[in-house]
Amino acid sequence: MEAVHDNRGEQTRDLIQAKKRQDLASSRSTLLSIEDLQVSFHTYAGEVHAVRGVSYSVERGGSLAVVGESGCGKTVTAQAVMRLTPIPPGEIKGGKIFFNGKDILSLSEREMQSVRGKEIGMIFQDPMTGLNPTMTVGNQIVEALIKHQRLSRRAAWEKAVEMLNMVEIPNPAVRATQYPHQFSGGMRQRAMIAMALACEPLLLIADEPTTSLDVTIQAQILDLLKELQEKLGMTIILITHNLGVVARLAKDIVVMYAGKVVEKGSSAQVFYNAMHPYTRALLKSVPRLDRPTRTRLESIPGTPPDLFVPPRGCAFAPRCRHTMRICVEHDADPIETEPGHRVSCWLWHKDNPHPPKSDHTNGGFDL
Amino acid sequence: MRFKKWFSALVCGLLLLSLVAGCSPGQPLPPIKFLSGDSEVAKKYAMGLQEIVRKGLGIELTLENVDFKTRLQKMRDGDFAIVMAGWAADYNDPMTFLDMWTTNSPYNDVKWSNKQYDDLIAKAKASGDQAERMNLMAQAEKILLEELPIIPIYWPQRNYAEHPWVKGIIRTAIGPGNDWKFAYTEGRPGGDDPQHLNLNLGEEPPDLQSITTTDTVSFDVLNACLEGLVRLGPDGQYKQGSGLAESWTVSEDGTKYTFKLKKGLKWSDGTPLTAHDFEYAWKKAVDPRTASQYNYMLFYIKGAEDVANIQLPDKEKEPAKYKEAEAAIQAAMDKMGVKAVDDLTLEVELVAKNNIFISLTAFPTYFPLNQKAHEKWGDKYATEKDKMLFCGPFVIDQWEHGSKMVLKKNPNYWDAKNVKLEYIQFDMIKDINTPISMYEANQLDAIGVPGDFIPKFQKERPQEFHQMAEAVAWYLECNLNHPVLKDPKFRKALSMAIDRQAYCDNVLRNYSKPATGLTPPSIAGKDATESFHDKYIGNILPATGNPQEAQKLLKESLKQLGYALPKQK
Amino acid sequence: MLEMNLKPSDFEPISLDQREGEAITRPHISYWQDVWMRFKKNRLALTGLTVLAILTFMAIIGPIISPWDYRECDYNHINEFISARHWFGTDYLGRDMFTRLWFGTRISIFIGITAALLDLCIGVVWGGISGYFGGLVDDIMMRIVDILYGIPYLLVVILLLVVMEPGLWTIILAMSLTGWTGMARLVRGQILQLKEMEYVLAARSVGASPRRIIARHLVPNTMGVVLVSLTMSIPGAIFGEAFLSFIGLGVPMPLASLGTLANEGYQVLLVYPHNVIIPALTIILLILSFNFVGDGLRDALDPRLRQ
Amino acid sequence: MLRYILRRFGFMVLSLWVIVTITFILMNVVPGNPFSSAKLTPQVLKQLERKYNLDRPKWEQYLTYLKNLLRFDLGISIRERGRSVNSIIKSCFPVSLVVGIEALCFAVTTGLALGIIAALYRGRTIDYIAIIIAIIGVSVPNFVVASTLQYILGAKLKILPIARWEGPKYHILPAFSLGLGTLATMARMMRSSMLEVVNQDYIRTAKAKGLSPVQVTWRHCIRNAILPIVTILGPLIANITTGTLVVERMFGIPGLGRYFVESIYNRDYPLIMGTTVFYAAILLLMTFLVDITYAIVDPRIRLVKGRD
Repeated sequence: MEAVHDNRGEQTRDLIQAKKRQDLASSRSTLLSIEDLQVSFHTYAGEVHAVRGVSYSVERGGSLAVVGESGCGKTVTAQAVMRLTPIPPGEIKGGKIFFNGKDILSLSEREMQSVRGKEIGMIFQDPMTGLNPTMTVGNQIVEALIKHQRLSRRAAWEKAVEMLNMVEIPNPAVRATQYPHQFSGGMRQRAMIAMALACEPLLLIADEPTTSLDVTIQAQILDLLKELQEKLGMTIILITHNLGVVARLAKDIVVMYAGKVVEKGSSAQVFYNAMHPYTRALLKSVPRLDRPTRTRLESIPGTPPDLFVPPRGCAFAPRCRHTMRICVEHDADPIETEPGHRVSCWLWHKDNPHPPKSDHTNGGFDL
Repeated sequence: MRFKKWFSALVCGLLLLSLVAGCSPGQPLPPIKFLSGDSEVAKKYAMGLQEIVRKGLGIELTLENVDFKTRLQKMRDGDFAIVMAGWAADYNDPMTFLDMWTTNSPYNDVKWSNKQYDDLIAKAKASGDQAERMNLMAQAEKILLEELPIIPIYWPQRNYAEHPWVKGIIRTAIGPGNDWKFAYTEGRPGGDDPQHLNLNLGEEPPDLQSITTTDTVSFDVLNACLEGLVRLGPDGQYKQGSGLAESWTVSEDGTKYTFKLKKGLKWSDGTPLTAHDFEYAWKKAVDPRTASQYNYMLFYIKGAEDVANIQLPDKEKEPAKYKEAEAAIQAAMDKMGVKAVDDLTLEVELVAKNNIFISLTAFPTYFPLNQKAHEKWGDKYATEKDKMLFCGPFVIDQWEHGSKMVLKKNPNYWDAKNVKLEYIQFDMIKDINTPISMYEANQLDAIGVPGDFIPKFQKERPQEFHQMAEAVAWYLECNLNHPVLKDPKFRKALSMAIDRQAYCDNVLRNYSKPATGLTPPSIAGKDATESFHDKYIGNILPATGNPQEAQKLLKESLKQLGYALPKQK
Repeated sequence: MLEMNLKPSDFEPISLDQREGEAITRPHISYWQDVWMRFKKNRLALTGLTVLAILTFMAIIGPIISPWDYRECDYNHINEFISARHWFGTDYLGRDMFTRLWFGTRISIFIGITAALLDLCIGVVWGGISGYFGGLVDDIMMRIVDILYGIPYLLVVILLLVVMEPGLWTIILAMSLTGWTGMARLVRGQILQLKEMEYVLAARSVGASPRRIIARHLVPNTMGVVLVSLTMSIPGAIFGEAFLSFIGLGVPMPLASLGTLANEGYQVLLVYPHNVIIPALTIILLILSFNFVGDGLRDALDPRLRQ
Repeated sequence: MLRYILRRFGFMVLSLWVIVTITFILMNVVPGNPFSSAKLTPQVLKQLERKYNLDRPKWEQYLTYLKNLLRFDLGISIRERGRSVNSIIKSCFPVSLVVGIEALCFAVTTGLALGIIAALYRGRTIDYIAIIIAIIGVSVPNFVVASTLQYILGAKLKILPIARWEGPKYHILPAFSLGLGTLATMARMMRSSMLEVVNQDYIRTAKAKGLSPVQVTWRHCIRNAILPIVTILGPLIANITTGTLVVERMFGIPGLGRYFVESIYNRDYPLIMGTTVFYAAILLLMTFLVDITYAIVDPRIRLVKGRD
């Protein structure tokens, strides 16, 4: 992957200078922090509590992966950050979201518009339907530029072509005049990325960007994201259910289950010293190259709970091998087992008479 | 699913309805198909009659509504049992109603043939003495009313409304309905100056070429912008000098007329109007190439029918034969009994003495036609206002097809000084309600009043509402080939069962008179002062119907024919 | 961390059987129940349905409970206003408007639904085939649709009325003969879009026959559009019949549909307005409710809108 | 693209020819002939048929008609003697066209606006109001609307003229009553297609770009939602611009609408053929134009059609 087209060298250099200037202005601090976010949806059958008190934060320039099975509320949280949750039927029941010093939830719709696209960019899962079929790709990028950066049409078009070039789309000038259905899946995702990064946002939320792409394209997209993140010093939140993707990109990891954060910490901590049984089970269910091929893959029995009736105790209790009485009674609050590594599980509670020993052997995972 | 249950209930409800026809022992009565028009009014009248017959005789007439063209076609082909038909007089004489039912008349759809009737009509046509003609025709009509091949039902009235400031419109029962020559307005809100009228023609005049036109709308317009030898005066008389002819003399045997035209007559474009224009017009009218549907009006003139009967071969297929036919036509025309001796005198020779001929010359088919202009525009003659010449009180000033027509006073008219109106504006609105609203908003000066609106006008505007007898008779034609209708007794029963007065009052509701004979009372007898019907026929058919008699006759007739008596409804 | 005094017993492992987690927490509802529930939520659609039910009910029992027969002429009560004797007054021949109105509603509903259903069947099949196969087949079929669409609908009606005995079925046949083209064009457009979707490719890859794909996959997904146009073709059929009666070719005498009643009433609008207002109101109510129900069904049946 | 246009044009001519043939056959099967008037003798009937060469064998009439058609000569009307069908159409069509276009502009603009508003504010009161207005438009027969308006505005309040066809003031009522029905169809179709587009992913992307709701609606929603509307516009325009009998008869407008009906009544063969061919030509032209605009508006279709 290292073969880099050298003609990109100069453009990215001046991009970097621009980024550097911005960095100096604000000190290294938390860019985004979500505190006890609660989101629920009103359906004909009643209220579904999709997010039940999620809190996590991202450092400026950092890269955070939010991992969890589908339906655990990771996308709903991301949408809440961008205030894209469809209200009705959705409703933000509680909690706070601070981004770059602003309380997102209290912003007016007009103020939010100047945040979306300009300060936070977002790319979505299905590139096939993510682009407007009746507009050229170039125009769809130019649109955001004109809105946020007041560029003239010609300047915006040049910037759009430049962005397409930056995401490694071949002969971008021609491609910009084409329509989405003339692009392959991978290229459309690159176009989406170009669109999201057009106004050089501070934060990029990638909601399962590679899920619907085949593996080879997946790798290219991740490398591209990684490269852009390092070059532009941009903060990335990567939402995925594929641990392989996480390992490649994220510095920190948040594991979510049934609308709650069960474990968060640096990728090294979580990969090598996974504490929450669910995280451990997740890690075990990933095929490993360095293991004998005959070992059976472990799967987690059962299915995530229906958040229509949120369980009283820990949501993972029914599927956990170490379920204890307390697990069914109350849900565990986050316990900090090592600096920066928190887990919400009674196993690690100080009063637990026989705490599990953190063995690196089976939980370990090389980066 | 609930939907299915409701759907099946609906379907069986409908089937039940269609099995309603009662039947009784003995051979069932064959269906009697009652053909009638499909306009709103015609449907209403037909259904009313159907109900009366159902109540009176218990016989179910199966109604079939078809449009005008199809109905006439079916009448010609005899594809009907009973049909409601009407006839408007062409001239002010009972003959126009009676000669239709002679054995070989083209209009005898019922195929009725009565030797005695034919002889009486033939004698009446040939005789010159008015009194004798009246007696012969009276006997003929009495035979018809006895045998009843056609059952007269009613004589319609013309109902119209006129604003009080509208004066001087002559309305006649025969030929052109309205004559605006002497019309004027007095006391119109908003001032009478300039003198004008706003009227509604109701539809676009289809054909303004006088020798071929057949409908009343065109008659009215032509009567305003052209003129015949004679014009009907306000008093209903055809006086010497009322038209383009200054005077005329008649030979003793009453077959030769010599008309003297007024001096200095001019067409609207200034070219002089001469007797040649009349000769050309009358010959063109019977010319087979013109194929005018009203050419029979001229058959009273000697040699006219021979011209009309010349067969025209196909022009492309046999050009030689076509040339021959044209020569034959020209020869026949020269022999025809109409000759322009000089610019001002016109000699006419009739087949037989006929004292109604003078009134015929006021009919549009007899209007003059300028040869040069007619040949210049050919088929396009009278399709646009600048493709025709006028010699009447008005000229067509504007003609927007299907929308508006404006007639302006004709300066070249010989009697221009007596014409008071500057212009007449015609709308062509077919809708029933719109003209009435316009009349109430004073946007129209006079309108025809449809039957249902009569009570409204009588209540709200009694002094503006007027009625006038029409020279029209409506009757039921019975197809004599029909197994049941061929029996005169059955026809008499049918006639007896119909309460004509109730039909006029309750169904027609337009003040039509019940027909107690065929020829309407508005047709003149010996002379214009007396009515043929009142003097010679009287009330032969029962105005109010006679149910018991009808039942008796029905029983006898059906027993004779071997049919079962229908169940009493 | 709230300070709870935790007993060692709290920490004893217990094994929960798996099924408890699997407990179905939401009441199971069938597809149609779901549709009905969402339909019920739409107030407008519900009122539409109730009005429709009332009208149909009255259409069935109306003529039965009325003392008058729909063709009986009560001569000395012509064009009478609403009175005890005639609940909805009488028409220009003295026939009882109440009976004729419900009799007419029965006929109009019957015409509306049958014509619309005929349009639906032919249109969907024709549109489905033409949309699915595309290429030359599509072109030919669509040209036939254009041709049928081009023939003046009136000429066909007059011909049918002449060739066949004038009657209810003639009118329904005439209307649906030229009516289904609109539906066919709509369904084809819809299927052209759906054909590109993955699930059709999936079905084809599993070896489903074209007939099965059209019937099972494509047509159900056009349900939304088909329903919308169905709710429009029913009023269309009713209006079609009304137009025919306006020019005198409507339901044959002495039967009467709402169209003929409104038209007869219109002739005396300025004099006896009740003769046109009552049938016109019924037509409006009938078609309003058909449309509301249609809209409600469209929203209820649209899978994408399901929560 | 040109190949596609030519192919469509070829089909159009073919369809027109088939329509002419079918109408010719239909017309000759319908009984009754143009000349049957009460006072017609068979002998004159024969001469009249000669004059309009109706006595020729059917196929010969058909061929002569086709020959004339190629020269755009639609023959001479029988009922309105001497006036050629071309002149009738030339004088009446512009009137129907004017009323039709006015009705269409009014209906399309208001209809689409209603549809969009109803879709964007789905479920809320505005949605209900918009739907109710739209549905009333469809449900009320236009002769009821026309006569009530005519009665109130024309006869009673005398603000607008009752009938006639002179200045622009006379266009208002006819155009409105003609347009009401179309307005409703437009609103309903637009609402249903807007609802489908609003849930698409690219709308969420557009929002994620920080575009204002107006921009999202205008540049993304409407552009995609308008496509199905274009397909029904074709036949709609053809129907409206060729005039409708009801409105024309009520307001006394010299449009083309009534000739469609009356020509069949009067069995005026040349006029029937003329009006049918004219209507079919306009209809096919409209469908042809619609397909072209569809390809322009929706790039996906254009590319596909271009290739095959």
